[in-house]
Amino acid sequence: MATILDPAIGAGGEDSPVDNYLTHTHGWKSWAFTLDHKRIGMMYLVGVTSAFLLGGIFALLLRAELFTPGPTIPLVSHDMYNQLFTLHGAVMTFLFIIPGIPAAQGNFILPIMLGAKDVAFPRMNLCSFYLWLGGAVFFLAALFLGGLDTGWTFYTPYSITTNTAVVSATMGAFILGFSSIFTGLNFIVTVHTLRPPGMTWFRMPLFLWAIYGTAIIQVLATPVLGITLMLLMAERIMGIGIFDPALGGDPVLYQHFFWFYSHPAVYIMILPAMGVISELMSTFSRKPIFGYRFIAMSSLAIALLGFLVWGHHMFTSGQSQMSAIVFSALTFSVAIPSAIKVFNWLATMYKGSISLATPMCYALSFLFLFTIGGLTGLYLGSLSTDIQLHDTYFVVAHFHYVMVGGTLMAFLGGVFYWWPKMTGKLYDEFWGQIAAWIVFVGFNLTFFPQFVMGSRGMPRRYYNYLPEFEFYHKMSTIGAFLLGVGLFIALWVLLKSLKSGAKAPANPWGSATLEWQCSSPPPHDNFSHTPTVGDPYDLESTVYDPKLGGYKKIASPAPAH
Amino acid sequence: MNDDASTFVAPPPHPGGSFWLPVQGSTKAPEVDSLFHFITGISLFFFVLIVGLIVWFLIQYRRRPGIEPQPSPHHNTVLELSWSILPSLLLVVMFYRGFTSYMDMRTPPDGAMEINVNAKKWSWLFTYSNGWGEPELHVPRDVPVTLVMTSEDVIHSLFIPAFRVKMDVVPGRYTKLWFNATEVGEFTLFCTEYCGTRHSDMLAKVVVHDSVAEYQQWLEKASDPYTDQDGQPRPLAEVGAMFYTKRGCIQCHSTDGSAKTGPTFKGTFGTTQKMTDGTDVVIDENYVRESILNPMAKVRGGFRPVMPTFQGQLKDQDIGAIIAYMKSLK
Amino acid sequence: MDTAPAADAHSAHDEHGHGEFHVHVMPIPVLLGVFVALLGLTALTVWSSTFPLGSWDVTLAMLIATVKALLICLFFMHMLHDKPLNVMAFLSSIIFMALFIGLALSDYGEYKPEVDAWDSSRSPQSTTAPAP
Amino acid sequence: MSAVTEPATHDHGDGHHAHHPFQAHHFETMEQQYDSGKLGIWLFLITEVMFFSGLFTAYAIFRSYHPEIFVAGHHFLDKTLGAANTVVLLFSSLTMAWAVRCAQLGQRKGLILCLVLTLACAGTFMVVKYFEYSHKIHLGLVPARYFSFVPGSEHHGHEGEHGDAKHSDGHADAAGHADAHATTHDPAATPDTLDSTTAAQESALLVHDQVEKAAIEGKDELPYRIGLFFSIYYCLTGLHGIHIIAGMIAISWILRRSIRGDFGPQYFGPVDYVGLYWHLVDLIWVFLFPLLYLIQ
Repeated sequence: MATILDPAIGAGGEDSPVDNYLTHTHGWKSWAFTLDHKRIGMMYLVGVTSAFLLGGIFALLLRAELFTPGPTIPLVSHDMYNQLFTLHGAVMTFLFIIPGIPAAQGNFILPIMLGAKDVAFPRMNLCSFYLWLGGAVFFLAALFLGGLDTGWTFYTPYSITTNTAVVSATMGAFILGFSSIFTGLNFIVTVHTLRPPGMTWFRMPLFLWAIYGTAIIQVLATPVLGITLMLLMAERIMGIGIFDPALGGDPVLYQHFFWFYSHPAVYIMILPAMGVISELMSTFSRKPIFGYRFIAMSSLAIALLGFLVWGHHMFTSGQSQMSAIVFSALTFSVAIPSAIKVFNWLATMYKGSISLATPMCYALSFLFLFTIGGLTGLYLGSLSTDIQLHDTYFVVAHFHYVMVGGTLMAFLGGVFYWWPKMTGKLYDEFWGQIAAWIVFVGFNLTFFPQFVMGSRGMPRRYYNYLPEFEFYHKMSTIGAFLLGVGLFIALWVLLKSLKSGAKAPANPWGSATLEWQCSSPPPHDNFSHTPTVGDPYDLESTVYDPKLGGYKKIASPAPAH
Repeated sequence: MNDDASTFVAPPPHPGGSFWLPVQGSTKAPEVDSLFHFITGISLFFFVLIVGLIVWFLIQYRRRPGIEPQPSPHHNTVLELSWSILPSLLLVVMFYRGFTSYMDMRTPPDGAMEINVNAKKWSWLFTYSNGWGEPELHVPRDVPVTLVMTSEDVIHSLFIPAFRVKMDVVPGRYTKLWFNATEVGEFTLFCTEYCGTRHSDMLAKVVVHDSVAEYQQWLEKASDPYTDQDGQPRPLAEVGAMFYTKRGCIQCHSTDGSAKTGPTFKGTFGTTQKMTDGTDVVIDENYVRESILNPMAKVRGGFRPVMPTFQGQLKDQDIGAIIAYMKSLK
Repeated sequence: MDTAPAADAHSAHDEHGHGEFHVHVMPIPVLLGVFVALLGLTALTVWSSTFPLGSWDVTLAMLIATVKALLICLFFMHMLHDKPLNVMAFLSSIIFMALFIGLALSDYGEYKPEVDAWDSSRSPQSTTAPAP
Repeated sequence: MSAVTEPATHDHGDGHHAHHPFQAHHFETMEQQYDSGKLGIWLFLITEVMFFSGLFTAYAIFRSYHPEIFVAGHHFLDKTLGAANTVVLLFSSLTMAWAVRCAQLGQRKGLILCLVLTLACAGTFMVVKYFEYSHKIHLGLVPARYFSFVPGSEHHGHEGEHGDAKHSDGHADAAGHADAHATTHDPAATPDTLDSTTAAQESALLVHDQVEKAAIEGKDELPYRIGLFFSIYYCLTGLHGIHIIAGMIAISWILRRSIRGDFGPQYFGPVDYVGLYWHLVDLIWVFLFPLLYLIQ
C-alpha cells in the first residue's frame, strides 16, 4: 500500500487542514476496509501501476528475443516466447488498461468533480477493488501452473487443446470482468442520482461524460465476456463442444462471442483517455473547451456505435462476405466521433495561452500518436487492404499507437495532472518533461518500423522471422528499451516528489472544475461546504496568486458560457 | 543445432517491391496497392494538417508573461458539421473501393484450377489434381488458382504477401482463397493465425512456373518419386528419405539418435521397445505401418500421444519407402 | 442508454423530517389476476406445443413467452410505475442482445454451406473428426 | 446500503436533520438512496440479460442451423416436470411480489410468510431439477465430449450395461461434477448419421408420462451433433439453477433482516431489489421452458 504520508503543515492555502483523506485514519486496516473512494482510487493506482510494470517486463523480454531472426536470448524457446507475448497481452489488457483510467483516476476524481461526497455504492466500490486483486492472483497463479500460451484472445480450438493453465487464466479474466462491471455500474448510478444542485448534464466536465460513456460499455459488454470465458472453461472441463470443431462446434462462433465484448472493450480503454485529454487541453490552453456539446455527444456516440463493429477483427477468419461488408461499412461510422474530438481539441488550443507543463507534454503526444493510430485504422477498416494487413505487425503497430500512444499517454498525463491533488505534493517539472519526451521518442522508434514491417508481410506472434525484417526488429527493440527508460524516469519523478516534493496549493493549474475547489489532498468528505457549481470551463474566474503558488477562484465577471 | 532454429530455407525476397509493399505478384495486387496509397495520401494530408496546426499553435500561443488568451468562440456549429461531413465523404469512398475489390477477391472465377490445402500443426500439404501431395505450392502463371483449405487441428491462416491474399484455415469446414499469379519465381507463404509452438516455422515455398506446360512437366516428375530425372528407378530408401522430409516426419523424429517430440528413427528398426502400457513390441513393418495410419494404437513409452494420422496422405507404396529408409538408418 | 438529460435527479430541497416519499403499492387483486393470467398462458403454450405447427411453433411459443414476460415486468416488477430511465435501460439491454444474436445468426447462416460441405466429406475413412 | 455512519464534521444546511437509521451518510434523502438502489439493481439486471444473451445466441444458432439435434434431443426432456417447475416459479414470483407489498405496508408477519413461501418454491424447483439431472446423467446424456448414451439402453434392466460409477451429487452444476469423474467412454459409441427425418416423423405425437418409454422406442440413430443439444441444455439450465441458488441466498438474507424488523414503509429497498432479481430469474425460465422443452 502507498506509504502513509504526513503532509507538512502547509503555510499557504486558506483551508489546508491537517485532517485529509490520508491522515483521517491510520493503520493498514483503515486502508484495507476503507469505503472512501479516494483511498480505493489510490489503491487501484498502485495495483494498476505494478501490473503495468509486470506487463512491461514481459514486453522488454519479448522485444529482446526478437532482436535477431533466430533464437536470441538464452532460455527463451518457442514455447517461452509464446507465453511471453500471451502474458504481455493479457496482463496489459485485463489488469492495466481496462481498469487503468476509469478505476484508478475515475474512482478518485469522479465524486469530487461531480461535487458528491462519495460514489453511490461505496461497499461495491471496495468489492470491485478486491475482485481486481482476486483476478490478478488467478493470473499470477496461471503463471506458475504452466503459464499461458494461447494469446490474450484465447482462440479455440487451440485454447481447448493446449495443456497450459488456460482455466486459471480465464477464471482470472472472468473475475476481472465483474470488477469492471461493478465500477461501471457504480459510476452510472453516481452520475444519475448524486449530482449536487446546479450540476445539470451539460454543466458536467467532459471527463465525467467520458467516464459515463465508458461505464455504459462496461455494464453492457463485460457480461458477454463473462459468458464467453465461462463457456471456454466449460469446454475444457465438461467438453460442451460449442466452440470445438472436433465435437461439431464452430470456432468462428467463439470469435463472434469474444469480439462482441473485446471491441467495445477497446472503447472502454480509449474513452476515459479522451476525457482526460479534454480536461488537459482546456486547462493548459487557459481557454474553455471548444465544442463542449459535440465532444460530450461523441463520447456517447462512440460508446453506442462501438457495439456494431466487432466483425472487422474477423475479415479473414472465415466470416461470410455479407457480414464482412456490413461490418466494414459500420466501422467507418465509428471513425467520425473520434475525428470530431481531435479537431475540437485543436480548436481549443487556438488563441489560447499554452503552457508546456508535463501533463500538457503527454496530452500533445497523445494528439500526435492518436492521430496516427486513428488514421492507420482506416487501412484496417477497408476490406481489401485489411486482407493484406490483418494479423501482421501493421495491426500490432496500429493498436499500440492507439493504446499506448493514446491511453497510456492520457493515463500518465492524468496522473501528473492530478498528482498534486492526490498526494498534496508538487513533482519536479523539469525532469517530468524530459521523461515525457524520452517516452515520445522511444515509442515512435519502437512502433513506427512495425508499420513498415507489417505492410511488407511480417506476420505477428512470430518467434523466428525471415532475415529481410531484421533491420526493423532491431530498431523496434532499441526503441522499446528507450521507452522503458523514459517510463522509469517518469516513475522516479513521481516517487521522488512523495519524499521531497513541495506542498501543493489547492489549485496549481488554474482549472475551474470542482476538484480544485477543495484542499490538496482533499478532506475525508471531499467538501466541508457544498461546492458552488459553475461552468466547468470558465477559466477567467481563476486568477494566479503568487503568494499561494496556485490559482484562486474569484467571482467570475460574466458567465462566459 | 538449436532445436528452436527454423529449418525452412526461405527464397530471397522477390525484387520489385516498394517501400511499403512487397512485389505485386497477382492480378489483384495493383488494386489493393492503389487503395493502400489512396488511404496513405488522405492520412498524410490530415496528419500534416493536424501536426502543423499543433506546432503553429504552440509557437504562436506559447504562454509568455503579458500574453493573455484573446477571446475566441467556444463553439461553431458550421465548423463542427463541416469537419464531420467532409471526412465522412472520404470514408465512403474508401469503403466503396475496399468493398468492390474485396468482392472480386472473394469470388473465384469459375473454371479456376483447384488445389486442396491441408494445414496441420506446423506444416502445409498441397494436394494437386492428380492426388499428389507436396509441402510446396506450385502454380502456373496467368491461371486463376483456387485453394480449398481445411485444417486438421487448430485454426491456421494461409498468407502470401506477394499475392495480397490471406484466409484462415478453419478446422471443421472448408474455406476458399483464389489468386491469379502474374510474376514468375519463388515466394514465401506464411501461417498468420497463432497455432502453437512452431507457428513461426510453419512456412512454405510458392513456385510460379512460367507456363502451364512447364507446370504440367513439373507435376509429372514430382508425383512419381520412384523414377529419378533420367527415368531410372530411384532406390527405395532415397524415396523414403524424401517422404520423411516432405510429409513432416522430420519435425518430430530425428535421424541422429536424439529424441524429439517423437522417438528417433536411427537404429530403432527391428529392436524391441516398451510401449506406454508397458508391453514390449518389436519395431517391424507392421508396427511402423500401424503407427503411421493409427498412431494412438501403440505409443512408445515416454512419448506424448500427439502424432497426427497420415491416413489418406500416404499410399501403401509410400509407407514401404519410409520403412526402407528406416532400415537404412542402422 | 438514453442520451436525453434525465430530469433533475432529485429535488433540491427535502421536506422537513424523514423526507417522506411515496411509492406505488401493488393491490392484491392485481397480483392475483396477473398470476392467474400467467398460469393460463403457461397452460396455453404447453397445450399448443402438441400440435405439429412445423416452423411456426417457435414463433408462437416465443409470442406467448413474451406476453408472460411483459406481464411479469409491468406488474410484478413495477415497470408500469417506475422511472422511465430504468425502463429504457432495461429495453436497451434487449436491443443489444438482439443485435448480438442477429448478426451472429446471419453470419453463421452465410458460411453454413462450407460447414455442410465439410460434414458430408467427413466420411468414415477420414478420421479427422471422431463422431462424438 | 452501507450501515449508518454519523459523520462528525458534516452538518446539513437546514439545522439538525433526523437521519433514518438506514440512510447512508452520502445520500441526502431516503428517496435518493432508494432511487440509486433501484437504478443500481436495474443495471445489474441488464448485466444478467447480457450474460444470458451469450447462451441464447448459441441456442439460436444451433437451433436454426442444426434443428435435427433439437428434435432428437428434446425427447429426453420430460415436459410435465418442466411445466411443474414453471408453475412453481410463477407462484414464487407471486409470493415475492406480495412480499414487496407487505414490506411497503409494514406488515412484518405477511412479509416473513411470503418470503418463506418463496424460499420453499425455490427449493422445490431445485429438487425437481435434481431429479431431472440425475436421471439424464445416469443415462449418459451429458455434454458432447462425454456423451455416451446408447439408444435402447434406457429401458429398465439394462442398468449395469455401461455401468459408469456416475453419481450426481448435489444439483448446483451436476453436469460439472458428474463429468469430472465420468469414466472415459469411447465417444464413438453412438453411430452417427446425418439423416434424422425418420426420428422426426416418429416422435410427432407421443406424449407419455414415463420418459423411458416416451419417444425413444425403436429409434436407434442419433444425429452427429446430438451432444451439443445437451451441452446447451446443461449450460442454460445449469446457469439458471446457479442463479436460483444465489436468489435463495439473497432471500434468506432478506428473511433474516425482516425477522429483525429492519423494513418499513420508509426503508424497504433491499426487499424490492431482491424481488426484482427474483422476477428476472423467473423471466429467464419463462423463456427457457418453451425453448428447451416444447419443441416440435
